[in-house]
Amino acid sequence: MGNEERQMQFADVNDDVVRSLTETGRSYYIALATAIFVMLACFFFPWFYQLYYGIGAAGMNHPTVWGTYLASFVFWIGLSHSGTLLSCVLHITNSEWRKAMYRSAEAMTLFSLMVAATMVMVHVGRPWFIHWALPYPNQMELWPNFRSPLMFDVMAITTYVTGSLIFIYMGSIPDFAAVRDRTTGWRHHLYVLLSLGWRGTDTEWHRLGWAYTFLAVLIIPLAVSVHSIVSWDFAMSLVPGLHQTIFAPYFVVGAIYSGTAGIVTVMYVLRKYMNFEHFITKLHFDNLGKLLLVLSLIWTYINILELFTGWFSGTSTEYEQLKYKLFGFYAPLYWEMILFCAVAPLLLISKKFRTSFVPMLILSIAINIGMYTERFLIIGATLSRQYLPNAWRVYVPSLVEISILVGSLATFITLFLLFVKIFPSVSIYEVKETMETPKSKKGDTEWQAAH
Amino acid sequence: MNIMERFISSWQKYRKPGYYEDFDYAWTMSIDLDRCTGCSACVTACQAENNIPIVGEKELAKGREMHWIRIERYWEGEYPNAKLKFIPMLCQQCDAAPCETVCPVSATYHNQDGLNTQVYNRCIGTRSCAVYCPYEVRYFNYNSHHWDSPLDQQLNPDVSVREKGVMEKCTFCIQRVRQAKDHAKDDGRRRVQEGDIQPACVQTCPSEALVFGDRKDSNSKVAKSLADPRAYHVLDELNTLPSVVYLKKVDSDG
Amino acid sequence: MASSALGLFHDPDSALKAAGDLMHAGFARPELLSPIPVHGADEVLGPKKSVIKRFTFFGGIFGALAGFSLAAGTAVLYLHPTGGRPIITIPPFLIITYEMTILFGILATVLGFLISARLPAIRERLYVPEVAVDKFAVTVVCDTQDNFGRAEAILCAAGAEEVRNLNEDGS
Amino acid sequence: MGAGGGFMLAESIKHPVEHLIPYAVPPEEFSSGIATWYNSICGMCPAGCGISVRTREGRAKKIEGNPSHPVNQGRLCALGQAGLQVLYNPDRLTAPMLQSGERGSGEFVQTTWNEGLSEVASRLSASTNNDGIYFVSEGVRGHLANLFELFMNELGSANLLHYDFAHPHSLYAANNHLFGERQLPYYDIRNSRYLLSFGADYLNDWLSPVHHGLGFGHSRQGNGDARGRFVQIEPRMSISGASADEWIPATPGSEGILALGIAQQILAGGNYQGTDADDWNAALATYSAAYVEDKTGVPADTVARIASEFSHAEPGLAIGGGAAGNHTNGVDTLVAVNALNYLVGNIGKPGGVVFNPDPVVGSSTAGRQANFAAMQDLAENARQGAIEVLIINNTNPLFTLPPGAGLKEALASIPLVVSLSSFMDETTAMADIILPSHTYLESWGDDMPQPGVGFSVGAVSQPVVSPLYNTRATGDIILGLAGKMGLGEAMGWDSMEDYIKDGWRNVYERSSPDAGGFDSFWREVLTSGAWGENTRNSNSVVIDKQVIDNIAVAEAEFSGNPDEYPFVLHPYLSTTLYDGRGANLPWMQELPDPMTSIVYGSWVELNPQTANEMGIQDGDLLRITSEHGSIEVPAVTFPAIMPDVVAMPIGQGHEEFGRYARNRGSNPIQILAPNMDAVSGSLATSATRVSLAQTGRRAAPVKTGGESRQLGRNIVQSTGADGDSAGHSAKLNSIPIVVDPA
Repeated sequence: MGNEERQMQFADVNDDVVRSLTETGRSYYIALATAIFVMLACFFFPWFYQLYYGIGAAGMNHPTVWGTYLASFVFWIGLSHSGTLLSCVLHITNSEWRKAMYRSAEAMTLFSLMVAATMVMVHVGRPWFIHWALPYPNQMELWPNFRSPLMFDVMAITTYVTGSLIFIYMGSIPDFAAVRDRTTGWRHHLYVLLSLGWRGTDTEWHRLGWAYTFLAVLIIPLAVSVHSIVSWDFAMSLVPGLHQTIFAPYFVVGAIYSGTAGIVTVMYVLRKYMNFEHFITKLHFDNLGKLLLVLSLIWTYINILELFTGWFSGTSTEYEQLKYKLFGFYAPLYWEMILFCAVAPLLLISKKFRTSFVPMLILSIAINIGMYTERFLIIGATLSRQYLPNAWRVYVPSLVEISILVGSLATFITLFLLFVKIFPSVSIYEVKETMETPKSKKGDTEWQAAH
Repeated sequence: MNIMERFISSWQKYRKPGYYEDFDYAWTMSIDLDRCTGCSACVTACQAENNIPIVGEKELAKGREMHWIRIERYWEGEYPNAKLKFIPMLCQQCDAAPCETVCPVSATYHNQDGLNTQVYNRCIGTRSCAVYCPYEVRYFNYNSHHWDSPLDQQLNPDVSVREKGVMEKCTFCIQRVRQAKDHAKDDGRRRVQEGDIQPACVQTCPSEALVFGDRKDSNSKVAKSLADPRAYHVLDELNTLPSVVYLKKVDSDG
Repeated sequence: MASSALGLFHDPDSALKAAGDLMHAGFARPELLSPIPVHGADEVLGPKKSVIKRFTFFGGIFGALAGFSLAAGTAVLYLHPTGGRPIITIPPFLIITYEMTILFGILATVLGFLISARLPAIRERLYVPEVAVDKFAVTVVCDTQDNFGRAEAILCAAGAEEVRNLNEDGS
Repeated sequence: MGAGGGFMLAESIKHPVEHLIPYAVPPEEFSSGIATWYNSICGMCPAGCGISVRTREGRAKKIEGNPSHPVNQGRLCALGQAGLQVLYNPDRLTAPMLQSGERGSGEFVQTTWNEGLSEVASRLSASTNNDGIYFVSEGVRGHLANLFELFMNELGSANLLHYDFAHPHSLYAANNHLFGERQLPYYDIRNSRYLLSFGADYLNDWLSPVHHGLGFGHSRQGNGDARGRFVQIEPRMSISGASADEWIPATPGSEGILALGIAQQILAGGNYQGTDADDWNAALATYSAAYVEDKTGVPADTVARIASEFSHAEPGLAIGGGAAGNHTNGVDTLVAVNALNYLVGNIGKPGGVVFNPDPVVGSSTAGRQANFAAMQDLAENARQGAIEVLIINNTNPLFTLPPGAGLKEALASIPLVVSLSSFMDETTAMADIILPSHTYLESWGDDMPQPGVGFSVGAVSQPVVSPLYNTRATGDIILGLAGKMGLGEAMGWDSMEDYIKDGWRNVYERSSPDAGGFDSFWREVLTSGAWGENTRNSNSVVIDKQVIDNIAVAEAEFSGNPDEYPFVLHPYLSTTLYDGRGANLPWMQELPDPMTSIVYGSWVELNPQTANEMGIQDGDLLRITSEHGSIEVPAVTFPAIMPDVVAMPIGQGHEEFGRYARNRGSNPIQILAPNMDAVSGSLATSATRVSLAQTGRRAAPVKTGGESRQLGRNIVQSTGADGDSAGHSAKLNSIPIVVDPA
């Protein structure tokens, strides 16, 4: 075995992964520097200005008091799904093709959650008091209001971040051990700590297997609950167009949809720039493509449902909402969303499309643009058409908001760039599992007959 | 008293919905749309009493209005039969207030007078309450406002000036309610009586369209107007149980 | 002096065979070190029972109780009536409970894993870097020299590429 | 004690710990943290409402109506509330100033009161002919008016003018003509059951809006089942029109004809049994329903219906003013309107027209009221160099007079212009010497509300805070001048306070002196803020024949021919800024106009149909051109305005007047033709035709309101007069269904 040219050996996996960690080209540093610069210039600088001036720096008004910040929050939370969630599902259904990609997918979850958290900070009027939303003992006779959907958010997201972090870490302990032996200097010390002295004994493997599966089982309902709760931030209000029972599934599907698209994007980038061609193959794109297709259909269905309820309700409030969405001020955005998220994905029917990388990349990006638009419309378009016509007012994002949106993307990229240099971004041992295990030279196992 | 007693007593008091019926007072405002002339005196009165900032043209152009009570106008019909109807819109002090439940930090909650209070110091500015309020009467401080000196000498010392990032709204002039209750205590009276309290808008209303009082006091004006066949709540279908009752406009021509 | 014999194998099957033979020969339970989970280890080395599921279960239970009492208890103690809702409002508090259940479930699982897998390792243990790459190792404790001899023989017989005599300190 | 005590002892809503005390108590005695209320008089408009000012630690915090004042009975309008921002306005003049550069250059140097007064005094004494001394004041009443009279007499000049843009000259003239009354009667809206208003925006700016508001509310819902009905006749719906039950657009200038048409119907219907019925019939013969319909555009049957409703109402009341009175036939119109009152016999009756007694305090200023003609003469004399000194007190003719009057140019030929204003308004900017006066909240004064409420009312205004700046009360400035000029023996009071006190001794005598003596009486007056005799007279009148015979309404004349200038310009007093004096108050600038919800800036209203035909969108910047100039204003479509009328609020378009007012919006007065009412000589503000042109630019005015239709959401609910619910029901959980989404 292993005499053909392109048959991978176990050792090659270690080599590739370690190389991806240690060998760093100039292009990487350029990319990192750019990302950090954009992050500072487009995210932190405008944010500090906003802290000084007040939320007025954004374009929000009365009664459209929510804007792109919250849209971004929902978007990033959404993107975080189907990193860990998908990984978990595929783990317990133990599908082979997951194993090469799940690590970076989970990383995506983690980082988009972090960015989402910062979006909350940007969103609130007095971020310096944000800790009041946490149940910590205090002398003020004050305490968070656990009836509030926003508190559900706080709890859910805290849990979700913890869960994802633990999940991704647990999965990488053996890999830390593997790279521990191959690295020197600060990296070595870091990995010694992270690998907890992992040796790969049969007991350790056994326990890890159990624990990992339990975590997967716990995290699936968690992930679903997280985005349902995010949807309740809106659905529990009385606002026509938000006050809808469909919202929880709507958001969850949307989240997994944009998350999967996000994974496609990341896969492409990893494959191209980290030379993981052997691990991330047409197969992955094909499967992700099928998944995307299904999700897009469900998403479209729910959108049609929403329009139907709006029309069928017959109440002025819902009806105006519907009219506004389709033909009002924000209509171009709406149709753009439909094009990107409902029409374009139909291309995925063709296998040729699914297995060609660049088109998949373009589509995945388009889908996420569309999904951001969706979140923006859910907030902007709905809040500007509420119960009292006298208080109707259009909302247009300000420069600060747009800049912060771009900056948040840069923040995400920065975190990811740092990740790929510290975490083994492909799971060494699980890739090995997918490979053919070495056979005995004698090829006989008569010892079993011995007893 | 020890923590357990506290626990039990407050649980017994608040375990059932509708506990607010047992509060000492139930402040209510009735607005007679047949009397209202849209003269807007109430708006300015409120602005003077409650230190409502001067927002400025630029901010107003962005749609950042700041009037705790506003006159909404609705046209009906076309020339020559066009009609214009006014309705003063202010915080309805709902008993089942959607804005209260959503606040993660309890910055807005129901106090013992059945008033929907807004604790400025506690507010972290999520603005969710403004979204949840179907009457759109919650106003957000998008930035810190300032008064050209010496205009600031007019500021009412009984009302705090709000900083940026804080939500604010009509309080039924809670400072006047407090004062009236204090005076009632001073006089050895047990309850505040009809006429002791008039919020700024009610006090100034030239056509006496606005009436304020305690609906628990059965012979108060508001209790009577609640019984009036013309009485109705705006957006009644949302079942927010407002404490502001409107009396229908009499439209003799249908 | 407690020393161990460690045999490096090229493939899991031979390694398992060696481990089985060692147990037959009356050695203490050998350890199998591998770069990937080896299937069938249980049949050879005897089934393993894991306590993790208990950790997860009781962690979840605790989380549920903690979650509900956090929401309900504090709601009554810090009295902020909102929206005319009862002070203990079941549906929203169930959501808090749900999240806390999962949170504590996860944390307990991790705890269970660390304890049952005896991680993190405080002192040095037998280890050879090759097992992180592509070798499968079988280690067995052998107190005397001739024991080591027997172990070595068995290992070689099973097809070990190399047998080392290691002390607990790894030398 | 006598009727004098009537209001002074009126119960007050203020709580004991909030002292209601006169300013006699020195401020040191105030305990901090406890509010102190002073009763005084509102100086924001000529209505003369009583106010209670809440002060804390010597600062004025809030103005509320004075509950014991018969005019506003504790209520107050928005403008009155904003009086605080006059007091604390950042743009107030803080000290006497001398013009240092060119006149109008706005360059001033501060000076002392002593110098300022001496300068003016010397120039006054130096004047060669006494009639060369002109004194133009805002409309003042009470002792301040007396003081002016006295002062001008001493100077030997007859040229004392009270100039207010909104002063209803035509209404005075009409009453004088028909009833022989030199002052306005009291229109008892409160007790009327049917108010027929010809263009009078009585809830907004006409005479005494707050008092009318009280009356309106009571008439609507205060009488149990009997609900007063309100009909408004005007080309553009005003606030009062919006509150009315029926709004009837009538061709501008034809309101009088309509009134006579109604009168004719009343007679024809045999609803008038006066001895002089025949005279009336003869006089009104021409005003047949058909004729009226042709002239006014109001359907004949509507005229008939209103006539019968009005004559059968118990009692009905007709009022006229505003635009209706501001045409070239204004007096005719108002005479016609008053005739209606006469014909339904409500003169001197409750719910009708009640004649006011002569003022108790101060003399009537009716003769001194400067109409447009008088101001034109002033300008003319100035051009001929007949004016040596012009003293202007707190009025702003350069803003409120159309350029046609030529006052601005004329000022150039006046050697000395002195302004006593508190603000740098357009007129003050042209002054050589500025002697800034206190605001009304810092000065002593007294007032007889005009028109009263049917009986004698006197009110005293007292300082509620100590002066903020180095300014002086107008009265004290005059006394100061008198002192400098050695008019001591005639005007020997050392302060306005003394003068007023002196004057009020007569009132004290009149109100059957009681044991306390004058001082206690004075204290009581100061405490309650108002004094009055609540006895209404019920005199009726007999109108002599030839007045009846000559009753007729001439055709209104307009400047500009209809082909070139197709629209009639309908300027109206802004709800928030009155005649422009509110423009420097941020509260007023931010108060949305109730009809359009526009804040900051001005706009022109036109009928949606017209806009459609001309392809005009909301917010398009239009050029409005009349024969006398043109201005650029954003368009606002307004559903309730006649298609050939465009309306524009007065008040914006200041060039001076502080940071809040300057260079904001535009001033319709600038393009008004100098037309006058033939009889009263007052400016016919509604007698200008204009043309509209697109500028191609957009300048959407800032609005606080969004969609202005209910879309079947059932927010403002209404019910039929009989009480049964009209339209949607308001049952719980009844979700309003879209009737017609379009």
